[in-house]
Amino acid sequence: MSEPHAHRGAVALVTIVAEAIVEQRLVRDLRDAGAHGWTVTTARGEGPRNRRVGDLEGGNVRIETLVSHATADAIMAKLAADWFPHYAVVAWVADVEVAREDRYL
Amino acid sequence: MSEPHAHRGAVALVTIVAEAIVEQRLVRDLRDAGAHGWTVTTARGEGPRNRRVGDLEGGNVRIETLVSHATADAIMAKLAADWFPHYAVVAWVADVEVAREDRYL
Amino acid sequence: MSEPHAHRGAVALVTIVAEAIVEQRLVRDLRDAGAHGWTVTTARGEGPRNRRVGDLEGGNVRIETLVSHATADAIMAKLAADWFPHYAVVAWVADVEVAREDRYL
Amino acid sequence: MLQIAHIMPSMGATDTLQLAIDNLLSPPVLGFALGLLAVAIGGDLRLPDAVYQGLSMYLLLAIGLKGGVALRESDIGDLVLPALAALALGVLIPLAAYLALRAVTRLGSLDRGAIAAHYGSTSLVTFTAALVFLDASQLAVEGYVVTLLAILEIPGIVVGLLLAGRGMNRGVPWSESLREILVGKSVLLLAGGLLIGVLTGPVGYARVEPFFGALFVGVLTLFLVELGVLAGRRLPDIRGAGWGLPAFAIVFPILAGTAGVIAGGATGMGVGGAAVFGVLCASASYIAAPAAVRLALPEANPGYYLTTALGITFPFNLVVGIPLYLAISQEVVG
Amino acid sequence: MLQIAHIMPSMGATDTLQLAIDNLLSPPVLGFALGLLAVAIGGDLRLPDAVYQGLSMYLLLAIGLKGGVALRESDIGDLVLPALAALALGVLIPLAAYLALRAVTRLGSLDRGAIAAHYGSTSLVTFTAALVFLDASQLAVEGYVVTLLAILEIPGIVVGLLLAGRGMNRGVPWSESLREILVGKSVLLLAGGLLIGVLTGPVGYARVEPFFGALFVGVLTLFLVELGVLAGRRLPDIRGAGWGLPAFAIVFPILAGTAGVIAGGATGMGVGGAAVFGVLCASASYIAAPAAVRLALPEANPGYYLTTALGITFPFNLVVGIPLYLAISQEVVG
Amino acid sequence: MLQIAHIMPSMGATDTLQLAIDNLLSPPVLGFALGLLAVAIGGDLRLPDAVYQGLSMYLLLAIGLKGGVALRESDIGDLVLPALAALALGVLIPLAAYLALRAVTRLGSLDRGAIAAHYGSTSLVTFTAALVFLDASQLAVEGYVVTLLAILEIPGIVVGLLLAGRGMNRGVPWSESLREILVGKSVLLLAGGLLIGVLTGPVGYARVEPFFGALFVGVLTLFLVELGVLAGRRLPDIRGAGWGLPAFAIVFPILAGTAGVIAGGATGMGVGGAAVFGVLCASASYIAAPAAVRLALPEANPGYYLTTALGITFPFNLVVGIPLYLAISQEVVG
Ligand SMILES: Nc1ncnc2c1ncn2[C@@H]1O[C@H](COP(=O)(O)O)[C@@H](O)[C@H]1O
Ligand SMILES: Nc1ncnc2c1ncn2[C@@H]1O[C@H](COP(=O)(O)O)[C@@H](O)[C@H]1O
Ligand SMILES: Nc1ncnc2c1ncn2[C@@H]1O[C@H](COP(=O)(O)O)[C@@H](O)[C@H]1O
Ligand code: NA
Ligand code: NA
Ligand code: NA
Repeated sequence: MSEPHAHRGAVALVTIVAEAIVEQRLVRDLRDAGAHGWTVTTARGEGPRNRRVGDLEGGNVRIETLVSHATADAIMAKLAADWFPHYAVVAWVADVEVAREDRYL
Repeated sequence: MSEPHAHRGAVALVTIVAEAIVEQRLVRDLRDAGAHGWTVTTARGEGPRNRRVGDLEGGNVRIETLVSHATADAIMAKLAADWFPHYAVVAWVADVEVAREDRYL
Repeated sequence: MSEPHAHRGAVALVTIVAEAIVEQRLVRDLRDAGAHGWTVTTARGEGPRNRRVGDLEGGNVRIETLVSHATADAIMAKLAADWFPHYAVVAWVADVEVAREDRYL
Repeated sequence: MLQIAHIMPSMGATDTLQLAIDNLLSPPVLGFALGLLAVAIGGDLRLPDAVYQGLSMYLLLAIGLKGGVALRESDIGDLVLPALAALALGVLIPLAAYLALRAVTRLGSLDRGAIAAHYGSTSLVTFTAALVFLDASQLAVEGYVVTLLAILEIPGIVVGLLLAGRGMNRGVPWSESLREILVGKSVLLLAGGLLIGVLTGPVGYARVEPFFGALFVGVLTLFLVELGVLAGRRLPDIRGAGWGLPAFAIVFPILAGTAGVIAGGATGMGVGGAAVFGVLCASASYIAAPAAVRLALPEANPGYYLTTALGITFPFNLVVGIPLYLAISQEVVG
Repeated sequence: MLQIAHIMPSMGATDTLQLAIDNLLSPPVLGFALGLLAVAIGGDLRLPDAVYQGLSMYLLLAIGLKGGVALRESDIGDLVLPALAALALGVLIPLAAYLALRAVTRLGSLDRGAIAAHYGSTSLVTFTAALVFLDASQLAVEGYVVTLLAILEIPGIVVGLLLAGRGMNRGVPWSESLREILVGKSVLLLAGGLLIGVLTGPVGYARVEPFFGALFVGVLTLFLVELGVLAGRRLPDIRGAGWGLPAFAIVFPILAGTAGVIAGGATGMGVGGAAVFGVLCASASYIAAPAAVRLALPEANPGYYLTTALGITFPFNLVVGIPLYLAISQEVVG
Repeated sequence: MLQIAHIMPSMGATDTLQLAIDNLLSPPVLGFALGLLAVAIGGDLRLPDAVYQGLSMYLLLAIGLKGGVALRESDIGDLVLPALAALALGVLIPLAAYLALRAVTRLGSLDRGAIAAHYGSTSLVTFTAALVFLDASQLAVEGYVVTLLAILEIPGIVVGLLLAGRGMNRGVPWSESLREILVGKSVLLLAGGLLIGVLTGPVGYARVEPFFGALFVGVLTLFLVELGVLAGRRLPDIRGAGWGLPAFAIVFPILAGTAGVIAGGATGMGVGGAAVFGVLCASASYIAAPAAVRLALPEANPGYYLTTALGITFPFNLVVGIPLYLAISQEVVG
């Protein structure tokens, strides 16, 4: 996420899939990184690592947050530093258009 | 959503997150705006406003609909006019590629 | 999905919505096509066709998989060949940015 | 042990304080307290959403069934006057609430109407807690009280919405919102249960009693843990609201409850029935009403009506109100 | 009250009309009606999906357990002939359905085979409703009937898929679809329950009876509310289908049911058992079969097979069929 | 039938082998086997996630309630010594496990500490299965055993985390992880249930017993089907682990269980109570501990601790361990 982005909309949608047990912590980190809101859906899945205890803890959560690109970069950096090494976490960023962009910046 | 879009795919994915209680009405508006189909998942979340009664009504719904960009604009316009002022609603639009584009136009 | 894409990120997010009953088979096809992981959420919805037995079988599943664009094309081709003709399946592809792209290629 | 369970309370039946303590130590009330506690220490005891929905559907259908069977047993003649009284109070209570709120709060007519709709309607769980309480106290309750619950559920909401008047959401006519409530889960299950109960009668009911009857108090306990969590989350909002709203949320139920007890006695109900009638009038809806208000009055602030109805009035009635209305009933009616 | 519950029906036991009315007014059937009503007035009574799935798993395991215990008690010798009859009818009924459909409808072999698979298999809920009905009528039922249910569930589906013949989905061999059904929830829970019941016997069962036994009728009632909603949603599709399909959905079960009753009597079953055998033959599957057909015959139109099986035949059997097959059984066997 | 259910086992009560067979053929154990079987043949018997969560909340609250009522009945004086013994073993067992693992495996301190945390804590379901087993064998069990369960749940986890030492996740202090466990569902419901039980007593409990008491074994059976599936999925991981880990997962519980039985007897518990104490010590947690370890020691490999605790030790205790610890208790204590 470090390299600059050309011609992109002002708002980024960051989607994070992680084992359900860490939801509270993850949301805390999102707030700290500057997210003003998020949407959570429960999910399940498989991945190359498959080291989570999800089976016993209710699978995964899928968290979406609309944020500025700067915040998106901060979130991805935080994930890379503290989350990817330890937890079953997958994340991606997409450019989206929203109404009332200011709500998310 | 008013400004024109350059070089974009023919199909837009509109995602709407709203308090569950309004699902039926929202779907009705989507149909009226020209959507031929939609996918609903139950979700929960937090936002700056947090005025919904979701706690008691089963949280949020997350509605996705693949539509033409024209329909997407119509949907966002409808949301801006009738929904954003009153309800806990968040919406975004993304460009996506689909097979059988005609199904959604 | 056949025509070439200009300036796009290395990773594609393929989202498939299908009647829940075929989840196992669909996941098998994804794996065969080269996907290393996927995230599944349960969903419901309506579409122009509406021929599924979802009502009795637990509605739809919404499957997301981060893959290379080549794999995305393979998946969409497989869907077009074996799935669209018979089952209630809808799919779309979006360009996304991820950390650790290599995990998905 | 079971013997004791059925004798002891009846002994204390005259001693209302004893009953109040029994009530305080009953599993449902303690379950509610556990939910509050969990929120207080930052824990999470929420049921999965699907389970919560399923349990509330069970409670609505079960109470409807039980009521229907009882209704079939009871003489319709006895029901006429209480039913009329219920209708009258269904209109008067929200009116009174609306005016009272003007006196004690700075809220606009929109929010006052929204709150009035809640107090005009009733709370199923408070009602059932009262039945459990009276059951333990071995006081007879007229079979048709559930019918009164059904009668009281809707009119109060309508009046509240009308009072809120000009505040309506232009998008959708509020009659549409009303329709959505009338065909909503809570009304359908309660009315449907009543109908099924009337039609199947005691013979048919006996076959589902182990599920809809015997489990009821236990399920209610589990449900109240969840409500405790929801109520606990609402409490912080009270601070912002000043003293007027909390005061209203405690004083108004007492007045409405007393009115209900008197009306119950005046229309020929016994001590138990009049007390339950009082509970119906004192309780504030937090299922049907919030949904209706949210749909018809989106501009009204849930922070006000949910906090008062669920955060203050519900626990107050659960712990203090129910025994209080019985005590009043024993004075007035007994 | 309970006394009455157990005496009254037995009194009417000879009078089948009385039984039919009792059945019509039984909580499960009324629950189904409530679901239909809800759809009719545009309401929504669907259970959360997770709860629906959980309840159907409960019903399958519970009926399996009960059947297993009964099977253990019953003499295997008595089971042989009925079991063979079940196998035979499991092949003949779908064949007959396939041919009948050619006569009365314009459907292609693909859709005819799909429908045949449903009528060749059986409906767990119809079966259990019949048990509840006979239980109320105090008629003895052989312990091994659940075994017949298990035997009848699969062969009919296989025959139907074979009849649909060339229509197969090229992608996946239909044997694969069959495997998916055999290891699917419904077969595993029913067969697993049977096995557990046989192994644990009455002593072990007594400890889970309060859950798997006593609650059964109540849970079934809740489940039927949901099925009423699903059936109600299917009804509109009938119009399109012309008169042939609805006629088939009502006449064929009567014929298949009569065949079942006769076969039951001929193989030594009593009045009650033969009636249940008739119900098994008359009922159309809407859990195992739709799944199998959807997987193996995706080109077949669910609008046809679901509407007939769930929208018409299920309610018909629930209300008219069950008492009818008993009446026939009392004529033929009694 | 019910008579037999209550007499027969008591007859075999002295004959432990007979009891072991009864246990093997009890619905809960057979339900677990069904889950394993389903996985073996590639089927799927998983409950919907929401139902699974709801059932585990029910089990925790129910066992807490029952324990609280019993605790209220029992003399606190008798509890002191066993409670101290529980605390001591809560520290010693994980230490012993940690050292034993160094002897028989090549695992690093991180994974050894993680596994030790599981064996230091206890398994609610194993505990309840033991109660069901002893209940069938008509052996008295001290009312306060659930209190010992609560006491044993946490310390072992803490010791395990400390032993894992330097392996901590730098991101979050592990005290934070501990807090998250202490206010987590399992501790809150178990402790909350105990409190409610103590406060409401037998009178209040009698009113929720049909739900929290009578249904317990049945719900446990359903729950064990699910655990069978989860355990079955873990079994393949064993191969990779070499012989050391499986050996540990079977031998260690026997040693810890024996220690528990002796400690129970030494602190004045009866045959039944000492056996349950043994089960508590022998069982490995797979709800509280995995969550805590996952949060505090993300680098530890769940493939090790889940497979041993849930895949091997749990079924071993369920089938062999429980009767074994009773036999030992009859030797040592009786
Ligand atoms: N390529 C992928 N596409 C979509 N979701 C994935 C992918 N890989 C992993 N996931 C999700 O991330 C979770 C954790 O993955 P892992 O860390 O590999 O166990 C999985 O359970 C999936 O839900
Ligand atoms: N920035 C955001 N990103 C993603 N979802 C959001 C965001 N803000 C709000 N939401 C969702 O929209 C719902 C309503 O938000 P609000 O109207 O602020 O209460 C929340 O419950 C979230 O599910
Ligand atoms: N335009 C659309 N946008 C989003 N989801 C759709 C759309 N059309 C269909 N779907 C989803 O795909 C499923 C199958 O559609 P159909 O094959 O038309 O019945 C529906 O239940 C919806 O969940
Ligand atoms: Na009221
Ligand atoms: Na049949
Ligand atoms: Na232990």
